[in-house]
Amino acid sequence: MDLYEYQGKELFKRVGIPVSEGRRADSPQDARAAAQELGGQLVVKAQVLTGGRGKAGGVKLAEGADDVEQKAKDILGLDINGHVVRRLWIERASDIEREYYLSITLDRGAKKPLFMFTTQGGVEIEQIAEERPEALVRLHVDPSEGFQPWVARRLIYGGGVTDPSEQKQITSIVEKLYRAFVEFDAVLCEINPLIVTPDGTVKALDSKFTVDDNALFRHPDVAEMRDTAAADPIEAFAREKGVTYVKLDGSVGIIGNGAGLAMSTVDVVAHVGGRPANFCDLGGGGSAEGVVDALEVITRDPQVKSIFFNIFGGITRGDEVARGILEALDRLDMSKYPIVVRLDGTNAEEGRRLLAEAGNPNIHPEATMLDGARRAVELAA
Amino acid sequence: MDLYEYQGKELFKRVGIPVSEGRRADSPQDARAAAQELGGQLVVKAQVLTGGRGKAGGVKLAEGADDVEQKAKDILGLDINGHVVRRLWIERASDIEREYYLSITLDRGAKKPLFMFTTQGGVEIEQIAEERPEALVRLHVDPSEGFQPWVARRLIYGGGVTDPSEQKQITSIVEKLYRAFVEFDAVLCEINPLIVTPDGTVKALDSKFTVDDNALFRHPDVAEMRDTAAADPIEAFAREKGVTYVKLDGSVGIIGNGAGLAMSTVDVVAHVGGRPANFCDLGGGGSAEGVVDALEVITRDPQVKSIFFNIFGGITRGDEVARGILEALDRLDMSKYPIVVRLDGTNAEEGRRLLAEAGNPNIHPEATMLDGARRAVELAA
Amino acid sequence: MAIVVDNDTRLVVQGLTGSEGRFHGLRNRAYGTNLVAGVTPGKGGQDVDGVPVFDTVADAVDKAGANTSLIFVPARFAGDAMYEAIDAGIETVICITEHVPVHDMLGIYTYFRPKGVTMVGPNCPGVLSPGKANVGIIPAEIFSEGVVGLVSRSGTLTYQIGHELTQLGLGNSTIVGIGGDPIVGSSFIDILEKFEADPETELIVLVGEIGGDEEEKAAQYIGEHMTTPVLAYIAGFSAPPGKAMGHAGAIISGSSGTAVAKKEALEAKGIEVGATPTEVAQLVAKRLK
Amino acid sequence: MAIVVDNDTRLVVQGLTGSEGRFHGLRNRAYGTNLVAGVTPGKGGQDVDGVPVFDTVADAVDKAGANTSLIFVPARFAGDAMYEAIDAGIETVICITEHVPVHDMLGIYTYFRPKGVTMVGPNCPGVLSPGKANVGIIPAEIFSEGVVGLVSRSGTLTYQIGHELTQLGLGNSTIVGIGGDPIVGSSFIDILEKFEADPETELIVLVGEIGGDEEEKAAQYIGEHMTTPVLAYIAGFSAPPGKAMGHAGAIISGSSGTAVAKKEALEAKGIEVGATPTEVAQLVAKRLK
Repeated sequence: MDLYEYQGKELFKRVGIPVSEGRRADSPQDARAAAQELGGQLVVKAQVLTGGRGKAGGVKLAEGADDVEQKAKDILGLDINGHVVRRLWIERASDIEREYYLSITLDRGAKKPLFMFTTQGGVEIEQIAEERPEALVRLHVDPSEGFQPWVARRLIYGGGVTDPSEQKQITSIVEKLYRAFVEFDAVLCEINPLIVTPDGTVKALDSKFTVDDNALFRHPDVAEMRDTAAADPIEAFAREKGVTYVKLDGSVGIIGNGAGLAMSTVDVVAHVGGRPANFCDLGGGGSAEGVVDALEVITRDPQVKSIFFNIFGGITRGDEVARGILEALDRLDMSKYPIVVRLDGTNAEEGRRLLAEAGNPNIHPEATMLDGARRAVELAA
Repeated sequence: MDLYEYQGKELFKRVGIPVSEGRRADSPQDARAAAQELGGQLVVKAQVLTGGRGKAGGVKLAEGADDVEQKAKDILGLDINGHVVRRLWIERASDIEREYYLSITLDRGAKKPLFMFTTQGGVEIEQIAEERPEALVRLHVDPSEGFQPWVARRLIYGGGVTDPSEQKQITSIVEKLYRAFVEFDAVLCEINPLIVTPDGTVKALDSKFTVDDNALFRHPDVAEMRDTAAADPIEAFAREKGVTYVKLDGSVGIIGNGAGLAMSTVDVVAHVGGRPANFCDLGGGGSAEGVVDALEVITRDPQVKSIFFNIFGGITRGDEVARGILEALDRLDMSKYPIVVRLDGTNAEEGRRLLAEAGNPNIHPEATMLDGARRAVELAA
Repeated sequence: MAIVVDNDTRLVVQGLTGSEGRFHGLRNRAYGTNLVAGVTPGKGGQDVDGVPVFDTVADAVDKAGANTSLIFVPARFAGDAMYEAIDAGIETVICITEHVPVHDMLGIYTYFRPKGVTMVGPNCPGVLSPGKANVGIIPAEIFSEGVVGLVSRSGTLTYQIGHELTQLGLGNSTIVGIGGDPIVGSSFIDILEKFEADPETELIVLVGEIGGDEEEKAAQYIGEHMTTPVLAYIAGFSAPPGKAMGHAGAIISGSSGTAVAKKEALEAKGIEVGATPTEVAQLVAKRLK
Repeated sequence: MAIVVDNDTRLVVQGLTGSEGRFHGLRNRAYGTNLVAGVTPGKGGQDVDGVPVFDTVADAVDKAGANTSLIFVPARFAGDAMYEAIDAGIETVICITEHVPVHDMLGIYTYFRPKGVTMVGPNCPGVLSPGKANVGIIPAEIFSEGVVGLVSRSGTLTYQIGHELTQLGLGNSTIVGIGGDPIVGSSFIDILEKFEADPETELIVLVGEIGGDEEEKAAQYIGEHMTTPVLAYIAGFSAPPGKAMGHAGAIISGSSGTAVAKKEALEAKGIEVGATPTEVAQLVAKRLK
C-alpha cells in the first residue's frame, strides 16, 4: 500500500524524522484555513500516488490566504499521469541549501533491506545510478544484525558528508528511517529530497512510503490511511470484495485461480488474437461466494463481452467454482455474458458435472486452456 | 548487579507482568504507614540479596497497622546468611492454589538465553532438576530469532499446564519476561514462585533479577537502584573508587593486574603458606591514580600486615604502577606496611628504576611471583 | 530418486485440524505420503482420521519421527510455525500459507539459511514427487512418474503445464512450486541445484513470471553450472507495467523484471522459452524424443 | 606456521587515534606486525606515525587490504565496531575492549559464527605469534619462538606463564588470550582445534580460571579429538564461593565452575594440572625434554 506524502511524513514524525509543519486540505476552503493557521510562506503540494507532480504543476509556492486558496484551486482536479488531484498538503516553505537522497527498500534479490544515499540530489536519482554509480552509496543491512551505527557512517562518509552537524543529524535520520521501515512493515521508505537548509538543519522535504499489504493487520492505523476514492472505481469495488483485479482495455473478461495461471490466461487470450478486459485472480481459497464476487466485479466493466473461467484446482476446488458460477447466474443479471468454463484439477469432474446438470445455454465448457481462450475470443467478437 | 525482590517486581510491572501491590518500608513506622495505605491482609518480606529468608523468619503474614509494625520490628535487623535486613517490602497477601517456577537466564555454555519452567513448584527447584529432570522444561531461545510464541507453547505444554486461561496468562508472562530480559540487559530473571490463585489469576510472587553491570550505562534508573549501604563497607568504598576488590580473611594484602593473575597470586600466597587478606584487581588501565585508590582500599582492612604487588604489564605499564606506589607513599600514611613489588612486562624496567631511585625502605623488590609471595608472607608474620 | 520429498518423507501437518489442513493432509496421505502427525496447540492427544495430533512440533518429531513439515496455519501465525518447525529439527519445511508479511519472511530467511534446512514457500502449492510423496495442494492425479523436473513460482500454472505434459505422455521426477512471494525459502537456483544432482531428472522446465530477478539469476546459474537441459515459460507478457515502487525499486531491478527481459535473459543462455503452456509441453516432448 | 595471526596478517586498528590504540598499535608495528591502517570516524585522511587512518573499516579493507582488525574502542561502541569489521569482510577480529555488555556479545556471537570469521575477545590481551606478528597488548619481549601453544582466559596470567617458560628456555608457537567474559568469540575448543592442526605446535598449555564450564568442555574435547599433548593451570583455588546467580545459574552449571571441579575434569582425561605458574612451566620443560 502506497502512502501519500503527508501520510508518510506523519509516520516519519512518529519515529522522530524532522519534517516541515503542515496541514492536509481537500478543498480551496481547507487550504485557506490551513494558510491562516500556518502563516508565512507556504507550499501547496498535490497529493498523488505518482511521480513528476512538480513538472505537472502540482507543487506551488504561495503566501497569504488568498494566494494559497487560488493555488489550491489551480492544483485540485489536475490530472497527473492519470491520477486526479483530490488532496493537498500545505506546508511551511523551506529554504534549500543542498538536496540529498536517502532511501531504504527491500531488496528481494539479496533478501535484505538496502539503504541508498547520495549527496548528488536535485536530479533524477535513476540518472545518478546510471551515470555516476560511484556517487550513490548502496548498503545492505543484515536483518539479524539490525541497525548498527556503522551503517550510517558508511552512508555518510561514502556520500562525502563532511560537516559534523550534518553528519550527526543524518546519522540520526538513518537510524530512525530503519526503525520506520521495520516498525511499519515497509517495503520502501524514501526521502527525496533530504534537504539541508541554509542554517544547517537537515529534514525530509518529501516522502515515499510503501507498506506491505500483508502486514496491515498489525497496523490498523496505517490501513485506515488508504484512500479508496483515488483508485479506479471497479478496482476499489474489487478491493472491497477482496478480489484481486486489474483492469485492462479489452473485451474478454478473465478469471483464473492463482496469479500465474491468471496472467498466463491473459497472455494466451492475447496470443490467440483476443483483447483481455482484465486480470482477475480468485486466489487460493476460491469459495463459491468468492466466485460470485469476482463475477460481480468483472461485469461492472461495460467493455466486457464474454467471460473466460480458467481454473486449475489445487486448494481451489472445481465443485466450489461451479457452485459459485451457478449461484451468480441465479443472483446477478448475467444473461448477456457467454461464460466459457475450463475446469481441471481438484474436484474438477464434480464441477463439470454440476455445470452440465444446470444446462444453462450461457455456459460453454471447454477442455483445454487454449480452446477455452479461442472460444472466449470468438464469443466476444 | 542483583536487585531486591521489590526492585525486580518494579521492572516486572514495567513490562506488564502481574505482581501484588505493595510498598517499600525501611522502618517499623514506614511499615505501619504502608499497612494503613494498603489495608487488608499483608505480607511483610525482608529484602535481602540472598535466599532462604522464609526459613530464617524473614517473611511474615500480618493484618492491621499494629501487627504489621510489630512484624516489621521483628524482621528488620535479622541476619539472613550474613545479610542484615534493612529494607522491607509490604505487599497484599495472595491466596495460593498452585506454585510454578519460571526463569530466563544467560546460558554462557550455549551462548543463548535459557528458559526454565516447571509446574512442580513449592520445593527447591535444584532438587527437581536433580531428582525429576523431566518435570523441568528447559528451552533455549536463539537471539537472532528472538521470542516467538511457540517458545511459550513448548514451556506450557511441556510443563503440563492444561487450563486455557492459565495457558494464556503464562504465555503472556513468558513473552514479557523475555522482553524484560532483553530490554533491561538482564542475565537472570526468575519468578519463584509463579502462583495461581484460587480464582485462576497467575502472578509473580517473588522476583530474582540480575542486570549485567557492563550494561548499566544504558539503564541509569536501574543503576540507581544499587543499595551501596548493604555491601561490606570496604567493598562499598572499593566500588566507589572503581577498584575490583573482594575481602578475604588473611593478612597479606594482594594487588594484581588482571583477574587471572590476581587470583593466581592469591592461590600462590596460600600455596606458600600465607593467608591472603583480599583479592584486588587493578584492571586493564592501571593508572597511577588507580594504584593509589587500590592501596587506599586495601589499607582500610585492619588485618592487613603486608602488601604484595604482583604486576605483569600488558596494557598496564610498569612505570605507571611505580609512580602510583610512590604517589601513595607520599599521600597516604603507609609507613606500617612493607610493600613487596614484583614488576614485569610493559615498561617494567622503567618502573623498577623509579622505585629503586626512590629508595624507600618499605619497598621490597622481588624478581619472581613465587619469591614475591614468599617475601610478602614472611613480612606479614 | 526425486528431490525435496520422497519415500523417506515423514510428514507432520501444522494445522491438521483446520479445514484446509485436514482436507489436503488426508489427501496427501491417500496419495501414499507417510503422514505421521499433526500439530495443533491445545489439541494434543486427539487424532484426525487416525493421525495423532500433538501440541508442538517438537512432540511430533520426538514421538512420531516427523522430518518434514507442511504448514497450513493462518498468515499471522505462519512465521511462528516456521520457526517452530526449524527449531524442532524438521529438515524440510513447506509452507502453503499465503499473505505472510514480508518482514516476517526476511527474518526467517536470514535465520534458516545457515542451518541447512530446506524451505519451500510460503504462498506455494508444495512439492510432489509422483509415485513417492505429495506434500501440499498439488492435484497429484494430473501428474505421472517420469523424467521432467518442474519448478515454478506459480501454483496453478504449474498444474497447467504438468497437465499438458501428461497429455503428451510425459511424466515428472518432482514438481516444486517455490511460491510467488518476494521472499521465499527456496529460489529457482536452490531447486535447479537439487535437480542437477538428481540422476532421475533428465530435463527441467522452469516456470517464471514477471517481477523480481530470480529468472535472470537462474539463467546465469544455468549457463554457468548446469548440464541438465532446461526449458522455460514466463507468464505476464500482457501485464500492464506495475505500479512504481518509487525510485529505489527501479534502481535495484533496473530493466529486469518484465517478461520480455526474463525471456531475453534465458534465451541468451540458450534456454528455449515457450509462448504458451501448450508450446512448452511440445518443446519438452521434442527434446525427449 | 602459527595460528590466528602470522606473516599474512594485514592489520587495521579500530581506534588507532586513541591513546591506547596508538600506543599498542605502534608497538605491534614495531614488533614487525604489518599494520596497514587505522580507523577513526571523522579522521579519515589523517595518519598516525605514517599509518593511514580511514573513516570506515570498509575503506581500510578496500584501500589498504586489511584482513585482521584489532579493536580498541570504548565498551559502548565495541559491539558496533565488531559488526562493522565482520561486515567489511575482515577475517580475524580481535577485541581488546573490556566491559562490553553481554547482550551485545550474545547478538554478535550468534551473528558471526556461521560466517567463518575468527573472533578473539572481547576483554582479552590479543594474539601473539612470536617472530611473526603481535596483535594486541601482549608484551612480546617476554616470549620467544618455539613449539608451545598457549591459550588462556586471563591476560596477565598468560604473561606470567609465558615468562616462566622463557626463563626455562622454552618458546611459543602462538599465544592466544581468549578473554575472560561470559561470551567470547573463540572458546578454548576453537583455539585447541587450530593448535591441533598446526604442525609447529608440539604441546599446548591451557590456562583456565573459575567460572563457566569451558575448561570442562575443553577436557572432554581434548580426550576425544586431540593428539597434541596438553598441560593446564587453573586459577582461583582460594577464591571464595561466588555470589549466587539465583537458582537458575546453579542448575545450569551444576557443580562445575569451581577450580577443583575443573582440575578434576582435566585430570580425568589425563591432563596434568600444575599448582603454580612455575610448576606448569616445569612440567612443560619435563615433557619436551
